Amino acid sequence: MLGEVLEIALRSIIVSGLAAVLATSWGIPLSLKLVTDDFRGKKFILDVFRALVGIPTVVVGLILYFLFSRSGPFGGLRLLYTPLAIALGQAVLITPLLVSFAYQALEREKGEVWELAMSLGALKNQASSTLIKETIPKLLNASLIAFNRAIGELGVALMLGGNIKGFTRVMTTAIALEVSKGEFGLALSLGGFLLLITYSITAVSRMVGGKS
Amino acid sequence: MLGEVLEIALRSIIVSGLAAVLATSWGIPLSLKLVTDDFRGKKFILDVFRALVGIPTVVVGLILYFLFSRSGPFGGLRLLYTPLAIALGQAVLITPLLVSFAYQALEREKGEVWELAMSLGALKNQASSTLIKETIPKLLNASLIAFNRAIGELGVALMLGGNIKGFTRVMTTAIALEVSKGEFGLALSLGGFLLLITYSITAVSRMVGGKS
Amino acid sequence: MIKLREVYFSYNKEPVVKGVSLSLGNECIALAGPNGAGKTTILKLMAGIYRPKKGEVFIEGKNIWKLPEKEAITLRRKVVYVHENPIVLRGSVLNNVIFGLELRGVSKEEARKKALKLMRKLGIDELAEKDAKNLSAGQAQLLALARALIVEPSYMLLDEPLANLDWKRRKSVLELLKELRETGRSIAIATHDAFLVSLVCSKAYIIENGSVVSETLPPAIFQ
Amino acid sequence: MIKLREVYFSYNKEPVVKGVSLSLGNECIALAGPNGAGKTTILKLMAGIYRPKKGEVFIEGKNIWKLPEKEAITLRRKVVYVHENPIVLRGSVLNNVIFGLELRGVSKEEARKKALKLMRKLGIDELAEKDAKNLSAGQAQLLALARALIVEPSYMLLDEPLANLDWKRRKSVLELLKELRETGRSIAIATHDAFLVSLVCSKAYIIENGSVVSETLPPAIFQ
Amino acid sequence: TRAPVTLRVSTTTSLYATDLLEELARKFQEKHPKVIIEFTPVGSGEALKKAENGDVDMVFVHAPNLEKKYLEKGVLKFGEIFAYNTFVILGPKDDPAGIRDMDPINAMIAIYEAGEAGTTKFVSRGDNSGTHNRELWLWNLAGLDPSGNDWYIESGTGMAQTLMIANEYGAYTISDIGTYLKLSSELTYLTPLVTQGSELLNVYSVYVVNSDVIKGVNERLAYEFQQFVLSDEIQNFIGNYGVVEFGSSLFSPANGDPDGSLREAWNQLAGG
Ligand SMILES: Nc1ncnc2c1ncn2[C@@H]1O[C@H](COP(=O)(O)OP(=O)(O)OP(=O)(O)O)[C@@H](O)[C@H]1O
Ligand SMILES: Nc1ncnc2c1ncn2[C@@H]1O[C@H](COP(=O)(O)OP(=O)(O)OP(=O)(O)O)[C@@H](O)[C@H]1O
Ligand SMILES: [Mg+2]
Ligand SMILES: [Mg+2]
Repeated sequence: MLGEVLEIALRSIIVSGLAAVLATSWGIPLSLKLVTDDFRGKKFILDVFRALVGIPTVVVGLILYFLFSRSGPFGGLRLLYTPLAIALGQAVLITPLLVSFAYQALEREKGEVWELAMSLGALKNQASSTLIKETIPKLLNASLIAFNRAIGELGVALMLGGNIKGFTRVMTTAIALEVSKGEFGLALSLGGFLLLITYSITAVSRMVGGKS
Repeated sequence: MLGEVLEIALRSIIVSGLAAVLATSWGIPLSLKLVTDDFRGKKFILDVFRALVGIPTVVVGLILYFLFSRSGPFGGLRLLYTPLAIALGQAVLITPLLVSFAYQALEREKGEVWELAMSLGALKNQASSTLIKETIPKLLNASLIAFNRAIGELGVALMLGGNIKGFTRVMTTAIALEVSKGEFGLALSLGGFLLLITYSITAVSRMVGGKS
Repeated sequence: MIKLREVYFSYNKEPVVKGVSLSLGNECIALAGPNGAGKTTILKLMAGIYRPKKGEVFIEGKNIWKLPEKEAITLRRKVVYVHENPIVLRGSVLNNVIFGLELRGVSKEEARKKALKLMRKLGIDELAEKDAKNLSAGQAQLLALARALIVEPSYMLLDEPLANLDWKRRKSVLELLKELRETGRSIAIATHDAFLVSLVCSKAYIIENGSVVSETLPPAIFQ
Repeated sequence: MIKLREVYFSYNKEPVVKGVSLSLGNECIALAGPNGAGKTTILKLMAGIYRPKKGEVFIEGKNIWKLPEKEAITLRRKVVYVHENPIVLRGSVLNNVIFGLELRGVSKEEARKKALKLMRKLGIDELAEKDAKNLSAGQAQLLALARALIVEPSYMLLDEPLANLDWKRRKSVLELLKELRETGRSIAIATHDAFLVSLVCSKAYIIENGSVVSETLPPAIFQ
Repeated sequence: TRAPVTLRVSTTTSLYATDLLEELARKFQEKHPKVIIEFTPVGSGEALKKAENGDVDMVFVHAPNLEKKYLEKGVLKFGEIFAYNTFVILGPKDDPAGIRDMDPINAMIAIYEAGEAGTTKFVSRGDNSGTHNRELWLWNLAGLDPSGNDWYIESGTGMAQTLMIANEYGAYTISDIGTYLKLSSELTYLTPLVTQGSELLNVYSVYVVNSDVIKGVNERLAYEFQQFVLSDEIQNFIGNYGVVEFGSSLFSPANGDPDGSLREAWNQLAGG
C-alpha cells in the first residue's frame, strides 16, 4: 500500500513536472511576445487566456480525448491512456494560468528594462532575454504555481490517463477513486500527502530560485 | 432545454461571483498583511498558499463536506447541498490563487508607495489603502482570474452542491454529468458556452476596471 | 525641533548611519557630503520613515518610536520628506498633489482649490489633469514639491530639491523656500548644490561615511 | 553624425516633438530649455529608442528606421543614451556595468577587467559587488555613466549626467567628458547646468515646447 | 399551506444518467406538489457513505455486497428491488478470445486464457462499484484471479470512462446495458458479445435510511417515495422506459419479484 502510494506520488511529480516544463517552454515566450509586441488583438488574446484559466479540466480532457482517441486525428500516435497524454493535457490546461502570471510580471518590468537594453545597443532578442533575466524569480514562481495547479487537477488525468493502476494513476485520480468508493478518510489522507509534496517542492524551489 | 442551460449558467455566475467576492474580501486584506508586515513564518505562509493553489478540488470539497454534513460540526446550519455551500467551498478553493496573484502585485509596488505615504504623514492603514488603490487594476485582475477558476472547477460543486437539478446544478457539474452519460458533444457545447461566459465577464470587467 | 541622538541605522548588516546626532530647529540646515555618505538615510530617519536600530529620534521633544501610532501621527504630520527621485501615484497630477490633504481628511473641493493655487505658483497648473506617470523629470520633481508644500508642514526635509528643474523654476522654488523660512518653517536640505544652500541655509552638516564630520557655515563647504 | 530631420513624436495624441531638425557631429552640443520642453524625448529619438511618428533619424547617413535590424544594430551600437533617472538591473553593480559589453559578446573576464578600471576612475570600484538595487542616488548615476562609457560609444547622449553627483565626482566626470571630446567622440547633453555645458560644449540648442527655438553658444543660454 | 419538504436521495451515476429517476420524481411531484426531490448522483460507495453521514434520506444502488454491509450497520432499511437489467460482456469485434454467445463463466475463462496467451486485454472498473463487484464475482465463480496480470487493466474510473478505455485498447470489459447503449455510438471498436445468463442479472434496489440510527433523516417521506416507485403504475412506466430512444427498454420492472429469483440473485451477490 505505502509502496503503491509512493509510486503514484512519484508519477504525479514526473507527469506534472513535465507538464510544467512544457507549459513554461511555450508559455514564457508567448507572454514575452504579448508584452513586447504591439499588435491588434493583443488585448483579446490576453483576455482569452484569462478566461481560459477557468476552463473546466474535463473540457480540456474531452477535447484532447477526441484528438488522441483511435478514431481521432492523432490516434495513430497511441497517446491516449499514457502518462505522456496526461502531461500534454495538463500542459495545455496550465498554460493560461502561467501566461497570466508571467504576463503580469513581465509587463511590470518591461518599460524600463527594454529602454535600458535599447539604449545600450541590444538586439530585440537580447532585450527580450534581458527582460526574462530581470524577471526570473517571478517567472519561476509562475511555473511553480502552474505546476501546483497541474498536480492538483483531476479532469485531464482522468480523461486522458484513465486512472489505470500501475500505469497512469496519479494522486488526484487515486483520491477521486477513493471518494467514489466512499473511502473518505483514505481520500483525505492522500490529499494531505499530496499537499505535503507540493509544499515541499514549492519551498525547495523557492529557496533555490531566490525571492520574488 | 435552452431555458435550463441559461438557468444553470446564471446560477454558475452567481455562485462563483459570490465565491470571488468572499475570497476577495478576505484574500486581499490577507495579501496586504503578508506584504506590509514582517513577521516570522511569513515565507512559510506564502509557500503554503502557493502550494494550496494545487489542492485538488475534491479535497476541498471533502473537507467542507465533513464540516457541513449533518453529522459534522456545522451540520445544524443545513448548508450541504445548497448553492451557498458551493460558493463557500469555491471561495476557500480560490483563495490561494487570489493571494498568490495579489501578493505579487502588491509586493512589487509596496516599497515606493509605502514610503511616499509615510513621508506625507499617513497612518498605517492609510498607507495600506493607498497601496491598494495603486494596485487596483492588478487586484481586480486577481479577483477576476480567481472567479474564472471558481466557475470552472468541478470537485467542490459536486461534493458540496450534489449536482441537484434545478437547485445546485452548475455548468461544470452539468458538463460532468453529460460526460458520464457519454453525451460528449453536448458536454463540449456546454464547455464552449461556459468559456463564452467567462470570456465576456473578463472582457467587460477589464474594460470597466481599466488596464493592468 | 527634530533631533537625532546617537542614531545608528543599517539596511542590511553594515551600518550606514553611525551614531549621528543633529538637530533641526527654527532654521535651515544643509546636509552635504560625498555620494553614499548617508544624507538621504538621515533625512528619512528624521522624517520617521526609517526606524533607527539604535539611538532616538525626537520630534518636538517626543521620541516618536515610543509613542502609540495615534499620538505619533500628529507629530509626524508636521514633518514632510521629499524624495530625490519623485514617487508618483496613479492618477492625475492634481490627484497626486492633494494626496497629503486627503490623508488629513481635507475635503476634496478645498484640497483642489489649494492645489491649483500652489501649482500655479510652481508653474505646473497646466499639468493638473495630466496622467502623473507621464511627466518629464523636472515636472515630476515639481509635483513632488507641490505635494509636500500643500500640507504646510512645520518641517520640510528636501532631498536634492532643485535637481532637474529649469532655471526659472529653480528661482521660484528658491523664493518659496525663503518665504517659508520667513514664516518660521524649519527646512533641511540634502544637496550638492552650493548655490542653493548658501541662499537659504544658515548651517551645514558635513556627512561622510555615515557620520557627521563637521558643522560649518554653508558657503564654506564647497571650497 | 546623428541627424534628425523634421522629426515629430507624440506619446499619446498631442505631439511633444514638433518638426525638430538638428545634428550632432564631431562636437559637443547641449540641449537646454524649460521642464517638459522635450529634451529627453529628443535624445531618445537620436538614440533610436523612440521611433519618430514623422520625419527621419540618420545615424552616419543611414535612416535607421529603414534598415533591417542586423544592419541597424552596428550603427545603433555606436550610440549610447544615459537616462536622467538611472535604470538598474538585478545583480551586482559590476554586472550592471558590463551589461553593454555582454550585449556585444565580449568575454566575461575581459569585461570585468575593463569595468573595474573604469569604476576606479569614477570612484565606485568599492561598490563592485554591491547589490545594484541598493545604491544611493549618486552612486546609481555613476553606475549608469560607467555602463555607458564602457562600450566606448562614438556618440554619447547624456541626460542630466551630473545630477546627484558630489563635487569631487562631478569634476572627474567633467574631465572624462573632456578627454572623450579630445579623442573625437560626439556628445550631446540635456541639462539645466550652465557650468557643465560651458566647460565642454561648443553649441547649444534651446528647446521650447517641442521645437528648437534657437541655436547659440552655450554660455549665452543661461543669461 | 405547508412549506415544501425536501427528499434527499443519493444514487449511482449510471442509474441517474438514464434520466429515469428525474422522470419518477416528476411523476411523484404531480401527486405531491409540496415535495422537492434532490438527487445527488455519485459512485455506489459514496452514495451509501452519504446515507451513513445523514446527508440523504434515501438511496438507489446496485451493489448488493456493499448494500449488505450498510444493512448490517443498521444504516439502511426496507430494502426493495425495484428494477433489473443485465450486465453485458463487451469486446473487440474480431473477438480474439472467441467468447461470442458463450455463457458468462466460460466467457471469463476464455478471456483469461486469451489474456495469458497475450492476445487480448481486459479492462476492469477497479473502483469497488456495483459493476466492479459483479466482475470480481464472475472471476470468482470461474475460479480465476486475474489481478496483477499485465493484460488485466484496472481503470479506477466510472463506467463511461472504462468503456472508452476498453474501446481504445480493443479490450474486453463488463458494463451495465444502460451505459453501453447510451455510449454505443462512440464505441466503434466494441460490441456486446455475452448478454445472456443469470450471472449477469443487474438488480437495482431502493433503500430508506433508518431514522433510528441516523438522526434527522426524513424516513416517512423516503418510504412514501419508495412505495411510489414500487407501485404498479410506476413499475409499468419503468418497463417502457427508453423504448423510444433505444428500441428496447433500459430496465425491467421487478413487479414485486413474484418468483423470488431477483432476491435470490441479490443474496448470492451479497454473500459472494
Ligand atoms: N535600500 C538600500 N539597501 C542597502 N543599502 C543601501 C540602500 N539605500 C542606500 N544604501 C547604502 O547606504 C549608504 C548611504 O546611502 P544614502 O542614500 O543615504 O546616501 P546619500 O548620502 O544620500 O548619497 P547620494 O548623495 O548619492 O544621494 C550608501 O552606501 C548606499 O549604498
Ligand atoms: N511617457 C510619457 N507619456 C506621455 N507624455 C510624456 C511621457 N513622457 C514625457 N511626456 C511629456 O512630453 C513632454 C516632453 O517631455 P520630456 O521628458 O522630453 O521633457 P524634458 O525637456 O526632458 O523635461 P525635463 O527638463 O523636465 O526633463 C512633457 O510635456 C511631458 O509631460
Ligand atoms: Mg541621497
Ligand atoms: Mg528630461
